Amino acid sequence: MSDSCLSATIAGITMANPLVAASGCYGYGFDYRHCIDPACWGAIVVKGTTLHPRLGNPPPRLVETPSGLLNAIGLQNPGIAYFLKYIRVRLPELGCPVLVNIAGETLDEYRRLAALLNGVDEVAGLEVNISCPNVKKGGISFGCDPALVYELVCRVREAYRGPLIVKLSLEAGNIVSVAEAATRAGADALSLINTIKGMVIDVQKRRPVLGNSTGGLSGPALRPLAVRAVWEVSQAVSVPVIGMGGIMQAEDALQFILAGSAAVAIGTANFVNPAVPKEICDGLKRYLADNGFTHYRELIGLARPGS
Amino acid sequence: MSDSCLSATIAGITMANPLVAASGCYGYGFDYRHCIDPACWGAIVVKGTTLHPRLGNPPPRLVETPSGLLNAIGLQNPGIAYFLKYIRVRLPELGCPVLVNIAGETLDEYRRLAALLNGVDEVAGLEVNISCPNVKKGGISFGCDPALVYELVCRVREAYRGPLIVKLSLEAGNIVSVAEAATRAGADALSLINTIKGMVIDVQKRRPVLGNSTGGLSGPALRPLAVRAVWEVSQAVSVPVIGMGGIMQAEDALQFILAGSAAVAIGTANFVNPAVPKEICDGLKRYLADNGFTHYRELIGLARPGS
Amino acid sequence: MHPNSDFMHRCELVDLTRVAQGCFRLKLYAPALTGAEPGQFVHLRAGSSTDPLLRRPFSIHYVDQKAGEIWLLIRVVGPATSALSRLRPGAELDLLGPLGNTFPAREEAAAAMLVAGGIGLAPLYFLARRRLEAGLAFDLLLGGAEGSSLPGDAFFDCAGLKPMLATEDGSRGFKGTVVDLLKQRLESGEKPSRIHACGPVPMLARVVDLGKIYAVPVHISLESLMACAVGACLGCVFPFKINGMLEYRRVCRDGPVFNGEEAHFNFV
Amino acid sequence: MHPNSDFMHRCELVDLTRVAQGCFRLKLYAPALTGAEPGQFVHLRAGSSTDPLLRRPFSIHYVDQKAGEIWLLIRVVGPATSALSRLRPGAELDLLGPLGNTFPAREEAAAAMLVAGGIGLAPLYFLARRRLEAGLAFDLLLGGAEGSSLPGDAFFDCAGLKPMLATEDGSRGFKGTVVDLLKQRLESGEKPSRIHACGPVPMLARVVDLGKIYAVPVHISLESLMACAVGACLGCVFPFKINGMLEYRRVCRDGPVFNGEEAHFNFV
Ligand SMILES: Cc1cc2nc3c(=O)[nH]c(=O)nc-3n(C[C@H](O)[C@H](O)[C@H](O)COP(=O)(O)OP(=O)(O)OC[C@H]3O[C@@H](n4cnc5c(N)ncnc54)[C@H](O)[C@@H]3O)c2cc1C
Ligand SMILES: Cc1cc2nc3c(=O)[nH]c(=O)nc-3n(C[C@H](O)[C@H](O)[C@H](O)COP(=O)(O)OP(=O)(O)OC[C@H]3O[C@@H](n4cnc5c(N)ncnc54)[C@H](O)[C@@H]3O)c2cc1C
Ligand SMILES: Cc1cc2nc3c(=O)[nH]c(=O)nc-3n(C[C@H](O)[C@H](O)[C@H](O)COP(=O)(O)O)c2cc1C
Ligand SMILES: Cc1cc2nc3c(=O)[nH]c(=O)nc-3n(C[C@H](O)[C@H](O)[C@H](O)COP(=O)(O)O)c2cc1C
Ligand code: FES
Ligand code: FES
Repeated sequence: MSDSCLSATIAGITMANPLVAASGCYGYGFDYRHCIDPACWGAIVVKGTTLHPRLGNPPPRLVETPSGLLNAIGLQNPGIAYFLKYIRVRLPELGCPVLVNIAGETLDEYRRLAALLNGVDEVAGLEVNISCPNVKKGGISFGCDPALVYELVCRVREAYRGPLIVKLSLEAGNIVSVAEAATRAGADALSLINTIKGMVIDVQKRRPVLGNSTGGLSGPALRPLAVRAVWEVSQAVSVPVIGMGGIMQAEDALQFILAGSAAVAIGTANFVNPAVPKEICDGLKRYLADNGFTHYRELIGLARPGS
Repeated sequence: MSDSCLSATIAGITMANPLVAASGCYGYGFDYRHCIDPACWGAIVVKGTTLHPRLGNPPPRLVETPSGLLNAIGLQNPGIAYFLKYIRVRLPELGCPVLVNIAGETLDEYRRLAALLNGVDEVAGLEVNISCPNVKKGGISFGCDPALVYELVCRVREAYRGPLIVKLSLEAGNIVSVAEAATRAGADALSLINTIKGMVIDVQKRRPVLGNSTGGLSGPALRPLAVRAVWEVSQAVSVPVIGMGGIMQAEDALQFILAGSAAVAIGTANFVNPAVPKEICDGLKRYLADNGFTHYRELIGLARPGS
Repeated sequence: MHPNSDFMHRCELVDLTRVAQGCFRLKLYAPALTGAEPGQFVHLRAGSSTDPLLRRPFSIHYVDQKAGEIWLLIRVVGPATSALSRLRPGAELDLLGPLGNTFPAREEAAAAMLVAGGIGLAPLYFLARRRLEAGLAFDLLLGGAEGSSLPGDAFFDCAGLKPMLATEDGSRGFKGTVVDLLKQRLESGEKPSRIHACGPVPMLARVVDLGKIYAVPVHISLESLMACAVGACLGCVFPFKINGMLEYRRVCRDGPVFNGEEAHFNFV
Repeated sequence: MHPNSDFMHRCELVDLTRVAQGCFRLKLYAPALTGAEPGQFVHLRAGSSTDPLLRRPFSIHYVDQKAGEIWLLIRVVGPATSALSRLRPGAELDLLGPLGNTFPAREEAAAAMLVAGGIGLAPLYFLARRRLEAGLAFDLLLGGAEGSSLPGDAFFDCAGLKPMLATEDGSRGFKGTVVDLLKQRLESGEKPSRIHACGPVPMLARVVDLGKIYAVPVHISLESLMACAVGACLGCVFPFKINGMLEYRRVCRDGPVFNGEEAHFNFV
């Protein structure tokens, strides 16, 4: 099948395929270049970026769990000023649209980040992280309250005219209400799910393994929860949903698409298999051909009752 | 080490050890008798019981996920009247305390179930399931609203004078508030976590695998989330916490105990290894001996800062 | 009663042989299990990782009492079966069993008909050999998509079995499905005492339909994803219609062999 | 650039030998990796299950350019290393590499001192053989809890290496830790050009302290749990103090070899 069967437009961003490199798992897009051409992605979302540089959490920052990974990076990043000065100019080398994932500690920080990125040509859009489980202030607390999410997204929307994606957490309990609030406030798309807060205890040392005590769970362990979240949210909102959580292979990506994802993001799987975007594209094409579809778009939400 | 190093008293129930067979995974306690003596448990919680008999959900009811299991049994059970008439009398054969897990569709159903079980000698206590993800009415919806939980537990408390355990879900988002509400209303102990709602899609059939579309995730995939929940809840309340979620071996049980569990429940692991209660008891004793402790009680919450 | 009691076993793999494309026969040294009857199964753990997490059920394919062995016949379809197919003799397997009920009524006037679809052969081979040993008449019908997916003649010859084969591509035996073959036999006036069937659910549904038409009782051995396999979790149920009422029965504990007439196939 | 490009390899396991208790040497046919230098590592996938999920980093233990092989030296500590130890020649391994930086400054007046704790031997053996081949002076110090946990004499002899051993139980060589041995050597007036150390973090901290006291530069090769191993996830960082400021550096990309003086051991 020709490549065009995977072309996608999400929140006004034209992408060669519906695969997105998930924030925090692909650096600024350059680290995997020796393994695979970054242009094979539909889009890349860079590491969570904050107003001021952040040192991040003390190590250990990672611990493996059954079919999952807990991370507590703590949004280590050099800050928006550094990004704009040094990283921005190199982004066009990547050969695909690049989105910036932003995280603030206050509503005003989110607004200022959005304003600083408004009109920046090299950046195709924003992903607003209201759901990072690894920062003390801001982060998760914003993401659980639909009223606060509405207010936050309104402010970002005023400050930023480009494509705006809001990234949701499943921890809210009421993910559908939060999704509706974000959409009402002007989000062009939603991405979900972020990692879920977890903990592993070192029984020999009798304390949590991670330097930050808790971390965010990603990887296949999470996948059934993420598919369910996409299923629920995509039926409640009319904007496109970018699904993610434990996608390792084409079959997993198909689950998300059939559940209602217009695009899928891939994080942890890159650590296991850097060729994953290419393999999934190939797998999607094969599935389309084998099952008589001409474009992946026809599959979106097809597992829903009545489709 | 002698067996007495594992003796426990939870909510006034005297148990030979802190291991509890989790509701829904051990039938009424009799099914595993050919593999292992039920008396090896500290206590057994029987299948969720409702006021009226329930047929349960259409098959398929199970699907395996990475390091996890999704189930959508839908509380199939013969109802409380059958339980009282036919099953109750056989419970003493099991040789350990037996608790009944109750689930209602309305506050009044919970109250009536509690009243019917009040004073029943063969039943050591109640576990109030306010968190089953597999029933349409009641179930999860109760478990997410602290005010409703308070009201529900008050009514059950009035109707039932024996040991009362309330079973929480992580889906609430605000599990700590729900835990506090249950405790204020008179719960003698809390058990957590129940399964979390998830979904798997059959990409060939292009519809959810489970007959009920969604199911509850259990097993090791869940464990880091459950340990974190125990960590948070046990620091917020003063009643004992029964931790569960993906415990497969002694080391996992230790994680829960060090995080703050006074007892641990084991569900899915029985399916993989029916000898699990015995192996975990042995492992706990070995750990106590190797590390110079005399009773497992000394370990409860020991991983917390300042312990 | 204690772990490693009646139902929990660690058995050594004695032999593993490929008998057809993607299909392997395993011989396990398991004297404690040689009392098993046709229809019963074991619940087997393939590896110690949590992925795959659950045990897997496999029919007991044969019991060699003299050698103290039980045999399994396994088709590779996913991670557990593929891990099993890569084992080497000497490996130790952790299994629970014997579990489930058995095919009923071994002695009857007319010949029984044993109808196997694909890997459904596993328990029916055992039943066939038992009937042979007991001198009871039967016919064994076996179907598959292609000839290569079914064991070769030697596999049956050395057991003294003469199955009637049906392949959809016509490469061996009758051209068509095993249900087509069964239908032909019934149409031609044969009147078996009963039919024992094992295979995919759609096949079983069609066999039960034929049984109704020709007034032959049908016993089916069902498959289902299992968690506990001992009746505790209610995860493996199949719908039945008993006196017009829908009822879910546990394949592991109430089955796996059921009265075909009562199975509520339309529901699935 | 495409998958299976510069950094992604599928290599055949040519040989697997047990060289000490719980310690195995693997030889992989991997001509594309024979340009690797001492200190570099590969990121290896052990199996296709999602448990264990992540790849595992292993130092390149030696490069045999003529045979087109790279060697690994692996101590069994958990699921991935135990799965690797059970492989058989002919197995195919999926690896990423060569990754990371290398031990610096191979040519100097005085002898370098290579200090290995346990499996820390893996990269220092490579460095030692390279120095031997280049005619550069060095001493190799190797410590372990017991003699049986260290490879036997033949392992070193056939490479022309003469390590000084230290065992805590005194069963082979010096009785004490390898740090005690190093201390004794420095106290006795030896003045190495520099120290290259690899082993557990507490050992490295003590070696760096000694280096400060005796004014010898120390290079340490650090370990850390890794996810990506290419610098993308920021998961493997170790704290450093640069000009009095705390800074987290990526072991995978900025290391694994670091200037010991800058490592902020007290922080951990
Ligand atoms: C009572 C009972 C007896 C059984 N006896 C046997 C036996 O004797 N020999 C044998 O090989 N199998 C037998 N099975 C089926 C066997 O349990 C499954 O094939 C096995 O669990 C698959 O495990 P897996 O991890 O390899 O594949 P999974 O990942 O569990 O399944 C892989 C894919 O194959 C599908 N699948 C599952 N089972 C089958 C099947 N039977 N045929 C085709 N597709 C399937 C699944 O839906 C899934 O899509 C029996 C099942 C039951 C309930
Ligand atoms: C750059 C680098 C190079 C390395 N080179 C080598 C090498 O050449 N040879 C080698 O054997 N290992 C090496 N390691 C360590 C190796 O990566 C781990 O031993 C391996 O990941 C363990 O995987 P596992 O699944 O077997 O055990 P895990 O389940 O990951 O770990 C099992 C237990 O052992 C602990 N553990 C982990 N690593 C070690 C260790 N090294 N020593 C003692 N306990 C440990 C863990 O904390 C855990 O408690 C290297 C690590 C890094 C970062
Ligand atoms: C190491 C790591 C770092 C992450 N950092 C961020 C981040 O900075 N911002 C963000 O929104 N999500 C972050 N995430 C979450 C991922 O973008 C993604 O939502 C999550 O990992 C689930 O997808 P996966 O299972 O494919 O990894 C991070 C995840 C990992 C594993
Ligand atoms: C098949 C199955 C049925 C269950 N039924 C119930 C139930 O009826 N009532 C209840 O409170 N919890 C039920 N649970 C949840 C378990 O009691 C337990 O909370 C959960 O499975 C997590 O523990 P585990 O990972 O050890 O299984 C069920 C779980 C499984 C797997
Ligand atoms: S598998 Fe648990 S009841 Fe049948
Ligand atoms: S392991 Fe990802 S940055 Fe080092």
